[in-house]
Formats: sequence, C-alpha cells, structure tokens
Amino acid sequence: MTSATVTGKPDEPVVATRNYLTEGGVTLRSWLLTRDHKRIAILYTLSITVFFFVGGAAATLIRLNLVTPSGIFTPDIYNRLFTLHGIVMVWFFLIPSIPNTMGNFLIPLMIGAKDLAFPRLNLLSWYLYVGAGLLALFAILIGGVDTGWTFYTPFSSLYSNGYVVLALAAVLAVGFSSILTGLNFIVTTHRMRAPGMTWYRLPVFVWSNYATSVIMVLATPVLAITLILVAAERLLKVGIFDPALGGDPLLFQHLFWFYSHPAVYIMILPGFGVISEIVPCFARKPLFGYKFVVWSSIAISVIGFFVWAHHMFVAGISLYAGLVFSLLSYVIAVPSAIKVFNWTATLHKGWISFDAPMLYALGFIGLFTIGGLTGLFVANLAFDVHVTDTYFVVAHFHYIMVGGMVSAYFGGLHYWWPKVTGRLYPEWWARIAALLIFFGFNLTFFPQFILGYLGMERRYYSYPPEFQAWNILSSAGASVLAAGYALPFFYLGWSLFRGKRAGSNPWAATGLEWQTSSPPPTHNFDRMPTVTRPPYQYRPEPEPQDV
Amino acid sequence: MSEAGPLPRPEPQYATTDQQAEAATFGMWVFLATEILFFGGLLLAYTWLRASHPAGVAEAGRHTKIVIGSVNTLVLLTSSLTMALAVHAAEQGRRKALTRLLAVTALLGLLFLGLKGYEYHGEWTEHLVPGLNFHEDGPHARTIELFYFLYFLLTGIHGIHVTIGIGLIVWLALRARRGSFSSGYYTPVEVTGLYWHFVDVVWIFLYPLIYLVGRSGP
Amino acid sequence: MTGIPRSYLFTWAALVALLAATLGLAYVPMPGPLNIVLALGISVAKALLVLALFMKLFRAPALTRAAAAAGLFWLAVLFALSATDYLTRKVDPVGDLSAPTGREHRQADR
Amino acid sequence: MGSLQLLPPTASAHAADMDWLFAALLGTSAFILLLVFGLMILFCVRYRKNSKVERGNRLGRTWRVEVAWTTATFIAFLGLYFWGAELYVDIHSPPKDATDIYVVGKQWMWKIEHPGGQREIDTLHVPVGRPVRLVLTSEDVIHDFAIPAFRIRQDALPGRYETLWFTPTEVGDYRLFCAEFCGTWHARMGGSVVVMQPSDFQRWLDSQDPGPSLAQEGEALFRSYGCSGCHGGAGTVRAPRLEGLFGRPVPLEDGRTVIADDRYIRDSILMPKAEIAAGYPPVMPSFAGQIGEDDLLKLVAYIKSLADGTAGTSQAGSVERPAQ
Repeated sequence: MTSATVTGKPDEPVVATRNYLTEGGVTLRSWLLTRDHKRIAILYTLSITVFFFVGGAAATLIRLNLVTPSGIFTPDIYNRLFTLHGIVMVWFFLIPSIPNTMGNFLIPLMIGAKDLAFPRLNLLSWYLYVGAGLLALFAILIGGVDTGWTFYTPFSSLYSNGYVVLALAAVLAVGFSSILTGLNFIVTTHRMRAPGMTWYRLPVFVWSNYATSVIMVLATPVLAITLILVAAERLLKVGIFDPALGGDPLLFQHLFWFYSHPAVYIMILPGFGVISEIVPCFARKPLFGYKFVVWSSIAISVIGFFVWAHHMFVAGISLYAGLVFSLLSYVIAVPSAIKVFNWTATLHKGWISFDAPMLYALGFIGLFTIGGLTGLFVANLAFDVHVTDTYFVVAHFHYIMVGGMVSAYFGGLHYWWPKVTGRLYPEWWARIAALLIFFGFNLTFFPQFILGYLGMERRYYSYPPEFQAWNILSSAGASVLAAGYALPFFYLGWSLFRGKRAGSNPWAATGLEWQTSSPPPTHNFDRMPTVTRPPYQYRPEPEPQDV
Repeated sequence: MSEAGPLPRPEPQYATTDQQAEAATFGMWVFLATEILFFGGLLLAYTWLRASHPAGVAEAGRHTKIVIGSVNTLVLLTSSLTMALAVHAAEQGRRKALTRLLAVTALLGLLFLGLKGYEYHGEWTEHLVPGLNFHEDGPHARTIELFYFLYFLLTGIHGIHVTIGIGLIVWLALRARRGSFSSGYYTPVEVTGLYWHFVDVVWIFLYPLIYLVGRSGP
Repeated sequence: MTGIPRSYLFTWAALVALLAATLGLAYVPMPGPLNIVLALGISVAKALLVLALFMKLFRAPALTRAAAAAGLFWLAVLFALSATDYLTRKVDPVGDLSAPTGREHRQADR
Repeated sequence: MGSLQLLPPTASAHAADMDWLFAALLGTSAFILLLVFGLMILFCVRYRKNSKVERGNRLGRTWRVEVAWTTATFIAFLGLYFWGAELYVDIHSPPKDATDIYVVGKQWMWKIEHPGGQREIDTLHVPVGRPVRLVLTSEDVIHDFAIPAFRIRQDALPGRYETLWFTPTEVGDYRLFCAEFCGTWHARMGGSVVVMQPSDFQRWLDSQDPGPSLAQEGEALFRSYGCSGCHGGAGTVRAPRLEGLFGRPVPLEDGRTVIADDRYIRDSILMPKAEIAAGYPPVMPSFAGQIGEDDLLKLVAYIKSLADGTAGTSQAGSVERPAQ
C-alpha cells in the first residue's frame, strides 16, 4: 500500500522548471487574459486579499468606536462603516474566499482534469467580481451606504440617504460572478472527472464545493431579482415593498433571506471541505465516516433553503411560520454536528502532528463548535425573541464565519501554499499566527455573547455605559486578532522569494493535486491520471511518495 | 446527405468533442435552473400582490392589451417552432435551411419586441407607467400601479432575455452561413435553442398572469 | 432526408390550440379561482410540450432532467415555505385588536 | 466603566422562564462542548505522532456510531425546540385583561399613549404585577421595541399593528431600545421602562396632564375630518351607524361577513371601497395619506368607545375609562 491514489505518475525533480507561473509568459496581458484556472485563482486570491483588508479596516474602526459608550465617530459615519464592513466581507470576501481561490485552483487538480469546464466563464466571473468591487468602493468613496448589508425596506428603498442603488448594482454584479462560478463547478464536477474518479472517490473538498455551488446557482438569482426590485422601488418611488403604497416589507425579508440564509452555508461549506482534507493528512488516518461527511454537506445545502425565516421571528411573521422554521432550523443543526463528531473521531488512534494547517484546523473545529452550538440558541424561538438583533447574534455568526471560515481559509492557504507557489512557508511564524488568531478571536467575540444577552443591540454607535467593560475586552481582542491576520501577509510574502523549495508533496498527502509537480504545469498533469482508490488512504509513517 | 463540415478539435480542457458538447448542454440546463429562480422571485411578488388584492389585480388585468399580448404569444410559439426546426436542420447538416430558419427565428423575435414596444407606447400614453407617468383614479389605483410595476419588470426582464436571444441567433446565423456548423458539430445551435425555448416557456406563464386576469369579470 | 419533422408541426399546432383555448376560457365567468387554475393548467401543458419536444427534455440524460427538476423544486420551496407565513397570517375573529397570532392579511385596497 | 455584568435584570414573569431556558441551552451546549473539546484534547495528546500508545482495534463499523450520535443529538435538539416553542406561543398569547398601551415608532423616538390619554415619549410607565399589552406600529421605517429586562422584543412595522405583552414583576427602571436598524440615530432611539407600584402608578397617571382620552380625541377628529356628516345623527341614511358596531359581524355587499375589529375599521377608513357594508352605496372617499397613524389610533379608539359595552371586550372598557 502506498500513499498515492494514482497510477502512472512518475516522480519529478524537486524544482519544476515548467509550471503554470512561467508557461504562457509572465506579462500582465498573459495574466489578465488567462484562461488557466490556476492563474485565475491567483487573481482571485490577490483581489479578495485587498477586500479582506478593506473590510478589516472597517472592522478595526468599528471596534475603535465602541471603546467608549458615546462613540468616537458620528452616527452617519459609523452606520456607513458597518454597512461597508458587512457588504465587503460577505460578498467580496467570504462568499468567494475558498471557492474562488482554492476551489478554482484545486477542483480540476483534485478530479484529474486539465481545467474547469468553461475557462472563459471563469475569467468573466473574475472580471465581474472586480468590476463589482470597484463599483462598491466607488459608492463608498463618494459617500457610502448606511442601510446595513441587509438592505431592509422601506428604509433602503425610501428613507436612506446613501448611495443605495450603486451598492445594489455592485452586489448584483458580484452575484452574477458567483452564479457563473457555481455553474462552472457543477458542470466540471459532473463532466470532467478523470477515469476511475467515481463520486465516492472524490475528496470531501470537491463535494463541499459542489454543495456550495448548488446554493450559489439556485439562491443567488433570487437575491438578484430582489435587489432589482429594491432599486426600482428607490428610483421610481413605487414598489411592492413599501407599506405606504400597499406593499409588504416582509416580502422583501422573505426574498432576501431565501438567498441570504443559504448564503451563510456558502460561507461555511467550503471550510468544511478544507478541514476534511487537513485533518486526515495530519492525523495520518482516513477521514472517519466519509460518506456521512459527504452527505451531510449535501443535506446542509438542501435543508439550508428551508430555514430562512428564522431571521424573522420578531419581524411579524405568523406564529405558525415561526414554529415551522424553528423546527427546520433544529433539523439542520444535525448534519453540522455530524461533521464535528467525525473530525474528532478521525483524530482517534491517529499519528497526529501539529503543523500550522492542523493548528488552524483544530482552531476551526473549536470555534465552529461554539458557533454551531450558539446556533441552537438563536434557532430557539423564545430565546431568539430576546437576542435577535443583539450582539449575541453578531458573535454567533462571527464564530461561524470568521472563527470558522477564515480559519479554514488560512488553514487551506498554508496547506496548499507549497502546491501553489512551490515554496514552504516559515513554520514557526505560521504557528504563532494560528495561535494569535485563535486567542484573539475568542477574546474579541466571546464577550459579545454576554453583551448580547445583556441586551446590547447591534448597529449601535453608542451604548449604555454599563456595557463598556465587555466592549473594551472585545476591542482589545480585536487588536490581537488584527495582528494575527497581518502576520501571514508578511511571512507568506517573504516565503514567495525566500521560502524553501517544497517538492511536489511536502505533507506526504494523498489526493491527485499532490501527484503533480509544485507549482503544477499549465495543463496540470503530464500524463492524465487514472484513479484506483478511495481518498485519504493514509498510513502511519509518511513515506516517500511512490515507490 | 450533409455538407462536409469542419469537425473542430475540442477545447484543450476536454478529452473529446462529445464531452465538450455534453458539458455545454448540461451547463445551459444549470443556467436555466438559475433562470427559473430569477423569475421565481418576481412571480412570488406577483402571487403576493394577487392574493392580497384580488379585485385590484383583476381590474389592472383588464387594462392590459390582450390583442397584442395574444399575438405576441403566437409569435413566440412560432419562433420556438422555427428554432426547433433550425436545430433539426443543424443535426442533419443542412446549412442553407439552418441559416434561413435561424434568420426567421430572429425576425420573429424582432417582431415580438416591436409589438412589445408598441404596447409600451400605448401604456405610456394611457398613463400606466408607475413612477414616471402614472395617473389612475378609483379605489384600486394603488394596486393597479403595483401591478404595472411588476408588469414592466416582468416583461422588461423577459424582453432583455429576448434581445440577448436575438443577438445570439443572429451570430449563429452568420456563422452558419459561413459554414461553421456541421452534423458533427452544432452544439452552439443546440444550446442557444434551449435558451430560446426557455424564454418562450417564461412567456407562456406570463401570458395568463398578465393578460388573462379578470377577463371574466365585469 | 429533408422533410420537416411532423412531430414539431403537431406540437406547434397543439400549442396554438391551447393558446386559443386559454384565451377563450378567460372570458367565461367561473366560480372562485377556477379561471386562474385553468389558465395555469393550460400553461403547464404548453410548457411541458415545449420542454418535452422542442427542448427534448424527456429524451435527455437523467442529469439534465435533474437540473431542470432542481430549478422547479427550489421554486416550489420558495413558494411553499413563504406560504407557511402568508397563509397563516389570519385575523383572529374576535372583536378585538388583531390577536397576537393573527396579522392583517388584507392591509390595502382590494 | 461598568463592571463585568453577566446577566441583565430579570423583571418579568417571562424573563424568569427565559433564564431557565437559557440555562438548559447552556447546559446542553456545555455538555457537547466539553465532550468535543475533551475528546479532541485527549486524542491530540494521546495519539500525537511520537507517542507509542497502542493503536490497534480502530472503530470499524462507523455507521453505527454515526447513527447513534445523530439520533442522540436530534432528540436533545427536539427537546429544546419544544421548550422554546412553548414559551414563544406563550408570549404571543396575551391574557384577556391586559391593558392596552399604544406605541408608535418614528425616526427616532417612541411615542406612547396610555388609554387614559396620558402621553409620553421614550419612557413607558407601567404598574407592577399587571399584564400590559403594547400595540405597536410605525410611521416610517421598521423599528423594534426591545426590553431586555423582560426578554422580549417585537418589530414595529409601518402599515399594520403588532402586539407585545408582559407582566412586570420587579419595580425599577429598565432599558428600552430600538433593535431594528432605522437610520442615523438608531442607537439613540430608546429610553426606559419604569415599573411602579400600582398606587405609585396611579399617582403618576393622575399627575400627568390628563389631556383628552384617546377616544375623546378621536371624537374631535371624527368631527374635524367630516366623518360625522355621514356617520352621525341624521346622516346615517347614506352611511352605516357606528354606535354598537365594534366587535359585531358586518354583512358585506359581496356576501361575506366580517367582524368589525380594529383591522376592519382601519381599513375602512383608508380603503373604504374594499369591504362595503351591505345596503350602502360605495360613496366614502379614502383617507389614505391624509390621516396619520396617531390619528387613526384615536379614531379607532373612538369607534370602539361607541360600542355600547355589549361588545364586551376589555379594550372597549379600557378605552372608555374616563381621563383622570
């Protein structure tokens, strides 16, 4: 038994001379017109990094403002800051984060294909993303938007004094970008798998991105049409969301959350995929309950559509609807719990090492568990009536999206860094960053649970003085967290030029992506692979790959 | 029977032309699933309006121009036929027939848009354009305004789809005339055909929802 | 062979006939929601004709049919779960403010 | 800088129930959390790469384990669901004898009107131990009336009434917030809820500028908007009489029968042609856009007060309570 899952790939030299970074030229033009999924993934990585820092800067200012009960900024500035933070982080960082960077880079490699099914669409998707991003930044620069990322009517359609229509257009465009990506992934997964790559031999990362793509393709169009309705209402001063005109504001909320709740799963499912790759690799054991993990991803992506009105328990929906949606929300907690148990069980009787990707993965499991468990609180009808729109909810979804997804993003970034760049990152710095992020994160967001139960409302630029102590703790944590996030930016940048050469498989990992050179050649494999084994056939001692 | 056509090599990411054709067709179907939900949001809004203000919607429905609407339905149904025949001609590699059928389909599409434009003009002169030029008295004025708000969005977005379809079909017709398709390679025709039929299906549902409302009433 | 396939012509003829039927039926007063039910039923029939014969859905691979079914399934989810709210926002028939379970379900002109 | 407070004040019967639910949720979560963290830490230490521990006999049949923990978590979750659902139904079922207080949200203040006509802004005085029902609406955007000490909140939507009820159990001052983002001064749209001994509350009511009661004000509006021209005195040939109307079934022109409740009266003022009372010509003009939410509430209160008591609802009674 070897660690390889493919046959037919001979070993290669440590330094690949021919790879996607050099083949096809290094001109700007060769990058901007590329159809190579790996280059597009790099373009995405660079652009979402920009937006991560834009959104992060807004977060820093928000936490700064909340150090004192009376606030530092004017309310208009503060309202624009959290709207900016929400829009940028949700649509320009979290949703594209793992799918469009690692998904783009890895899905063809993992299934043994030369590229995605539609490389031009892939590039178009990136251009839409960048265009939308520039439009959003433009809207911010000329005056900003103060509706919150949720655009609730009739505030957004009639009362807000921000550049709402521009922001709506930006979100609309980025939505189309995400539809195209999802479509591409679905077709690629169905139609481009290598010989022998059956569905149950797919890595969980591919399954997760597939489940994510289903949501992208089927939920995003509803968001698109909803935003068009809001924009039309704002421009024409007539519309079906305005009660003064006989419309129904709850209709907006139904349509919006029909997208935006499944979108929460767009923001976490790919993270599940990354963790399911890392944990078996560093525990040197097959993933526990592979089929359960796979089908719980699919279950989440389907049931994720059935729970949206749990955002509306106090919004004026009927009692009956509340009962139904709360029950369905409890149902969806089950597949998430299954995953946590499976990752934990994968550690059982393994040979665990603690490299940086594993630290991020363990951090992910811890933070996601807390986020998921507090999901039980907010899915609970009576409890939600007390905490909805408070910092309890803010803390809950940050545990999932920042504690979860961003940890997974960084974990994946470190794990596949050698594959993408051909170089190793400095291990000790990476471990320090992982620990800083874990502790900084908890210090930032755990106090917010308590604040929420005490009754501190979200989107408040000022607050009663009795809440100050917890807020100061939270802001202190945010500075630790900011340092944790800034650190990788420097050492990863350094490693691009000075890092040790990685070789094709530094982690002795299974999976097709490790069977080609690092960085991979433009068409991914010198000889197209044939798959003969299920994934994660790890054995205790890392051995030299292939005999 | 068929003209000797080029059999282009598949794009580099595909192993075979079959794989490429399957991917393209499946991709279009996934896109159409997206489109269903895109129109679905609007249809939910329509359903809400109709369920909560049935009398007003019925009165608004009687304001619509049923003759143009019905003729336009006929036009689109016929264009679907010519599109289906075009795909059939492509399958058999009949270049001339393909070019002509595509041209007819595009012309029918244009006719549809022309009639739609004429209808919009009529609505403008009757002050039925919400927000810009709307004037209506009576108890149901606000519902009529909301109905026309949705009417313009539904038909407008549908019209954009028709326009895109016409553009694609014209492009296909030009390529067909140059002989780019053969019985071995006509995936673009087939995929565009799917899109065009879908646009027709959307209209099949819009027609009763817009034009046939309240016709049996006073 | 160069002939026009007859099945396409029959399909088209059926579509036109259904169009005429739905147009005519719309003018016949019927009780309750029967008008709209009939009209939508005819639309479904027309759509099925187009899907099955023009778009060749019923001869298509299972995967293609799954994609189309997924779109319709999620559309149904959107409508059905929205209905859990809208259909149960009833006014409680006591001479009182609308009771807490109930909401005004007819709030504007009708 | 405040101290590190852990729980908000508990000042209503529901708040105490809620804290028990909170404890149950915390207990369940703590159990799962300790289980997961404990196992993770245990495995990480015991099965670290260099440890020489025995690793034979791994779990084989994974699906049994999977089914076991799936079922266990699901049953635990269901228990929590039913508990929360029961409380939720509870806070949506006000007792019949609750006093109605009207609350109108507008950017950025809460306007509160007591049944006796006393008005306040951003402060709500209530007596301890008596159920109170708030009738909420908004003049502009969506607001949310949140009282953490009572563990309840409810969105106030423009164009319709929502309700929220509670029974305060502790005398004191509690925070009141707007919890739905409503624009620039959202964070300042709040105030306090003052829970007083009933006697103090009565004294407070007496000390307020009584002003006319809602119903009395409604009566004045009834005249000034010209309603009395048709609906009052000799005019009732063209229009239905409103005395004794409230709470009764009204046969409509189209054959249906509706109960003349708040919703019906409000709609009849704004959209008179929607539900025409049988036997009357549809001549009444719409007052949509001309009457604000405040005035609508007053008109409704007045029409309620015309119900000669046989309607028998507590609201009619409380509205008729003379101003102090």
